[in-house]
Amino acid sequence: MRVTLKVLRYNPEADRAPHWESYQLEAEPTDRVLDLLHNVKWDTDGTLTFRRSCGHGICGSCAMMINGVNRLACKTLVQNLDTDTITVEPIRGLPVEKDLVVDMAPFFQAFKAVKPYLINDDPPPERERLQSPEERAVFDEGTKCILCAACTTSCPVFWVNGTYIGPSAIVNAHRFIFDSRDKGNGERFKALSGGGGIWRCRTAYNCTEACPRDIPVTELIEEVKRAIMVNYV
Amino acid sequence: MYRGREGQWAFYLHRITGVAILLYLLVHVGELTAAMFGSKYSNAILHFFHQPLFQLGLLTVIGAVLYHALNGLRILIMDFTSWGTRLQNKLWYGVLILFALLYVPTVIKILPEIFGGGGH
Amino acid sequence: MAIKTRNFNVARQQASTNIELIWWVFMRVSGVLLVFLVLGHIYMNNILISNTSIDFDYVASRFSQPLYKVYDLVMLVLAMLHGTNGLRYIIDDYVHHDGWRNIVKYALYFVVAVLITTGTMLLFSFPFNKVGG
Amino acid sequence: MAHIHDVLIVGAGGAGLTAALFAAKNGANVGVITKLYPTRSHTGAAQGGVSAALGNVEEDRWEWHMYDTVKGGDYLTDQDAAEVFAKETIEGVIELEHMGLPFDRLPSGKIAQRRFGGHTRNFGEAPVRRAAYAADRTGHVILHTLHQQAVKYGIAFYNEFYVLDLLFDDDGRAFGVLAYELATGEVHTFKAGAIVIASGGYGRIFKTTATAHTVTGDMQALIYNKGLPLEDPEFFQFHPTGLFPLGILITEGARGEGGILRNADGERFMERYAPTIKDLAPRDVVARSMFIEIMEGRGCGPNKDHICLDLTHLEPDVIEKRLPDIAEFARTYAGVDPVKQPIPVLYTAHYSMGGIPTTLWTEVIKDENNTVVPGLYAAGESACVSMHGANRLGTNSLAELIVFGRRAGIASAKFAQTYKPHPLPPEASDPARERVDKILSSSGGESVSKIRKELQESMMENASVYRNEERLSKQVKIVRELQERYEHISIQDKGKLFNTELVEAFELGSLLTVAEALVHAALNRTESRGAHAREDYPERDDDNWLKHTLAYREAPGKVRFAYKPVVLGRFEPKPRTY
Ligand SMILES: Cc1cc2nc3c(=O)[nH]c(=O)nc-3n(C[C@H](O)[C@H](O)[C@H](O)COP(=O)(O)OP(=O)(O)OC[C@H]3O[C@@H](n4cnc5c(N)ncnc54)[C@H](O)[C@@H]3O)c2cc1C
Ligand code: HEM
Ligand code: SF4
Ligand code: F3S
Ligand code: FES
Repeated sequence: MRVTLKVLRYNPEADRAPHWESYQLEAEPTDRVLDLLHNVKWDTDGTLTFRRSCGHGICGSCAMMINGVNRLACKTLVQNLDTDTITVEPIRGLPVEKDLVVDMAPFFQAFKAVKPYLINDDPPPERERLQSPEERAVFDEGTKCILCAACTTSCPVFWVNGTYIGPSAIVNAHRFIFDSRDKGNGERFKALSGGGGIWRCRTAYNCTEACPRDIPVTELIEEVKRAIMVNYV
Repeated sequence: MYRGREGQWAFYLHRITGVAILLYLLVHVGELTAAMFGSKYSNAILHFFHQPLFQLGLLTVIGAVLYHALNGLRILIMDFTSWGTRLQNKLWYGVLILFALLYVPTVIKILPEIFGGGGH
Repeated sequence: MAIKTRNFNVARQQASTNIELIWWVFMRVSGVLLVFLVLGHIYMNNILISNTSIDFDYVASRFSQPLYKVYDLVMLVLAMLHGTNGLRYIIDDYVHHDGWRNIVKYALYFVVAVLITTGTMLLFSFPFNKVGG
Repeated sequence: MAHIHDVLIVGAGGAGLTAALFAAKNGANVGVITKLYPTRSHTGAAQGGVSAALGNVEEDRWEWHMYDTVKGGDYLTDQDAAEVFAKETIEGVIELEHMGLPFDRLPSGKIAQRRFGGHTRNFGEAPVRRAAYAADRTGHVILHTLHQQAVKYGIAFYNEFYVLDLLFDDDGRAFGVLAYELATGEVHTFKAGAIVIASGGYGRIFKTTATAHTVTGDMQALIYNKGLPLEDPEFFQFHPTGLFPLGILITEGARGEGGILRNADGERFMERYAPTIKDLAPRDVVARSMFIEIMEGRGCGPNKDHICLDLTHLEPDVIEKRLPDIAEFARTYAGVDPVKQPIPVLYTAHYSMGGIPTTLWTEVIKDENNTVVPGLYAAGESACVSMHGANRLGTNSLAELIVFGRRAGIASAKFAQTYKPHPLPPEASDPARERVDKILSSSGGESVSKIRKELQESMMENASVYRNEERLSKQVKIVRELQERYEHISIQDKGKLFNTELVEAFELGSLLTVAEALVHAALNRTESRGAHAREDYPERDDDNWLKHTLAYREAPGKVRFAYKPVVLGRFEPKPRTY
């Protein structure tokens, strides 16, 4: 089938402002949007710039706004879009560096702020720490996160307020808060509860809709809110 | 415009209605405070706001309160139950239906009064 | 949309207490109460009677009853605080310039403080027959 | 710009991050250079599990694991490496758990383990449960757990920096790295007491591959271009079950959980090829069996061009809970629901057994006498210790990352203590700048993507699962021609900021270089062993070929070979049947 690929392009070395560029392509319904971007880059316009690596939704490189919704370009097939006009824009709320590439530094800064690592200073046992399958299941969802930023950059609060820590960081905090082996909740709650923290979430659910790993992001956020609340009252 | 779904629109509406109600409230309190200066001033101001245009505005604010209140309850369910987040879009449709059920009769009651000339 | 990225660390420096949690809980508690108070208020003043029939005498008779005094006072304070905090969130979101944000916020707090004060005075200075009219 | 660290690590996959952590724990000031953000590294795509004889489900011993590794590698495995590996991976996996890795659990609370190809109990008797796992995202959780630890230890990262050159002093000691920063287009100079290469494999030389677009063997190419050898580059593993036709991996864990390979007649054909362990035979065996089935006209589908992986007899719950991601891949990319229909699969380029030769302590060596290149270390898929021999067993790679990544961290930190900063002349970064400028200013008209496509297609045709002299000789010529054309590439993006077209051009250079080593070595090795299967030499030839290849680049297109004896020991080479 014939498709029109419209890309919001911006090259700080040449352009004053972002502008749309259209490409006509021949595509299979089963082609990924990433394939289309590659086709343009490899056959027509080598300057088209985007991030990608794994090509099958596991490395988290290729989050972009496709037909108005955040998705992974490598996990979105042409046939999923039900239209032959495909628009691609960079994810929102982070500074655009070039075309579809944004500066991820603020995103990872928020991630680091929640102390996203196991905190447990007890000397570890000789063998593994024990954990029942039930205890393991409680925090399973958060372990799927690939740090693609699709959620955070779909959040209407984050778009307008860069101080909001964002859903991704909260998901990664959840992963440890609910891990039976972890003892760092005091520190994490402090990071989450301050200004720009979790209380900025207005339950808009864009994050949940956007997550390519089908993590119930808002549900996890709400669980963390309740955990913090219960902890302090 | 980001093509968000129910949750996004519920949020935007909640935010807009919240601001609208607050702005109204500020005016409303001011309007009543005039009573402190006696019936003359008070009645003048109250009657000023009885003009159809303001009454239509009031009707809209009532709608805003209704939506904000019902959706506020939806938010509470999501915040304090384990199942609320999973049903959030259904809950929102519930909010809209309840809103319609309550607001339509309200409009039917009030709209004629605005133009039919009520007490004055 | 032009977006100026501020970052999370900036925000953390601005507040590191649990005040945000407290406000969050307050929004919910006040919300539940306001459902009854505000919807009840609307029912009484807009449905049972016509709003256009409200005049000084109606207001005066209402405010002279102690029960309404309490009802209206609670509603006034809760709605003001709830609404103000809500608007604070919104100002934080949309007003990015540090200086302006504070100016707007404090202007809001000032207006609200004045209105809560005058509103309270209004409720407790009844009957106002003394003040002319 | 110049940066100084005690230990500098190239690559932030499982091997690089482990090395970084252990170097830091051993007191070194560590810097990590990576062309991707760490969590984008290819380790995150690994699915099925990480091997360790924990014995959590049933009895298991490191000796059995060592035996399987040696036999799986068709006896080309160095047995001292296999021993170190089988012992230390137990500790390594426990350590990962202590770092917080979310393994799946047994009801007892211990780490759960599953079956995997080639892993057996009591020296080949029957499959054993040895692969520790987290559903089918084991690599993902390993990568993320290590990344989390790196955040905790505050390790310095240079993300999206592409390494262009290594610097050696007059004594041949490695002491610096030149890297191109994508965001700015600047060349940075790094000085270090020790350098660890952990840059992953080069699956992208083939058309159908389970590996990421960025898996391009850059550092292997760099080393080889510097006149240092690559070990055993002819051994490249094809994984039997890539989702057809894309090549996305369907983990062997699917068969570990009970999945069955069937041909067009619905026959479980692996019973014929490996009567004892059937579908759980090592990958080289399964891939070749599939190839034969298809050649003999028993392939599935209208074109009889693939095989079916049948999971439909498994409990839907097993599929959804233990193999959720591959179920999703099948649904998303092939439109097949594995609960109800078999998954179409075909072999897919997966893993390079060969690489930069090292000692047991990951020191890079430059000849058959194990002469060490001071200051230079390598670990992970880019290295060759050689513990995988001629064919790697599933789950042994993730385990290798933690065992040898850790050794690299410890050894490099220790070595770096002897380091005195070299004064670096400003022109030190010239070679890298020249590489950048050459491509930016060239107007030769050859296209990077066309050359890459031709390389990948021809490698697939001539140097993949089955090889013979005719096709390999042809491929030697093709690679040489493509290399010549590569000299005349030009690119459209001449900018400095985020020039990904330029990076793709560098990467193509790497692919062409490693492909050269691979095809020459494959042509040279006149036997069949492990993943290297020659139609014209179908037998293993221990008399002449029980030795490692060291391939040196004399000049473009001209390769010299030296040989290194295989370290034997506990297990005598025997015919390999399953
Ligand atoms: C789909 C798939 C599934 C797999 N499943 C399993 C499994 O279940 N069990 C198992 O044991 N093994 C598995 N493997 C194999 C295993 O995942 C890999 O061999 C292993 O992850 C390689 O790790 P690494 O650290 O060596 O390299 P990688 O994880 O590939 O990391 C390479 C790093 O080097 C950096 N780099 C590369 N070149 C440059 C350069 N020029 N400049 C700067 N930085 C550079 C990259 O940015 C990256 O950070 C699988 C492999 C694939 C492809
Ligand atoms: C009638 C009952 C009411 C209920 C149940 C209610 C409930 C809520 C809740 C739960 C929130 C928090 C939203 C969130 O955190 O996502 C909220 C926000 C808000 N409310 Fe109310 N509220 C009510 C009445 C009012 C009134 C009377 C006003 C105005 C004076 C008001 C103004 C606001 C504002 C401005 C916000 C902020 C919205 C935002 O940040 O997006 N609300 N309300
Ligand atoms: S929660 Fe989902 S959308 Fe957000 S970063 Fe993680 S994987 Fe991406
Ligand atoms: S979209 Fe944003 S507001 Fe909350 S539910 Fe998700 S973080
Ligand atoms: S390329 Fe890895 S997630 Fe899309």
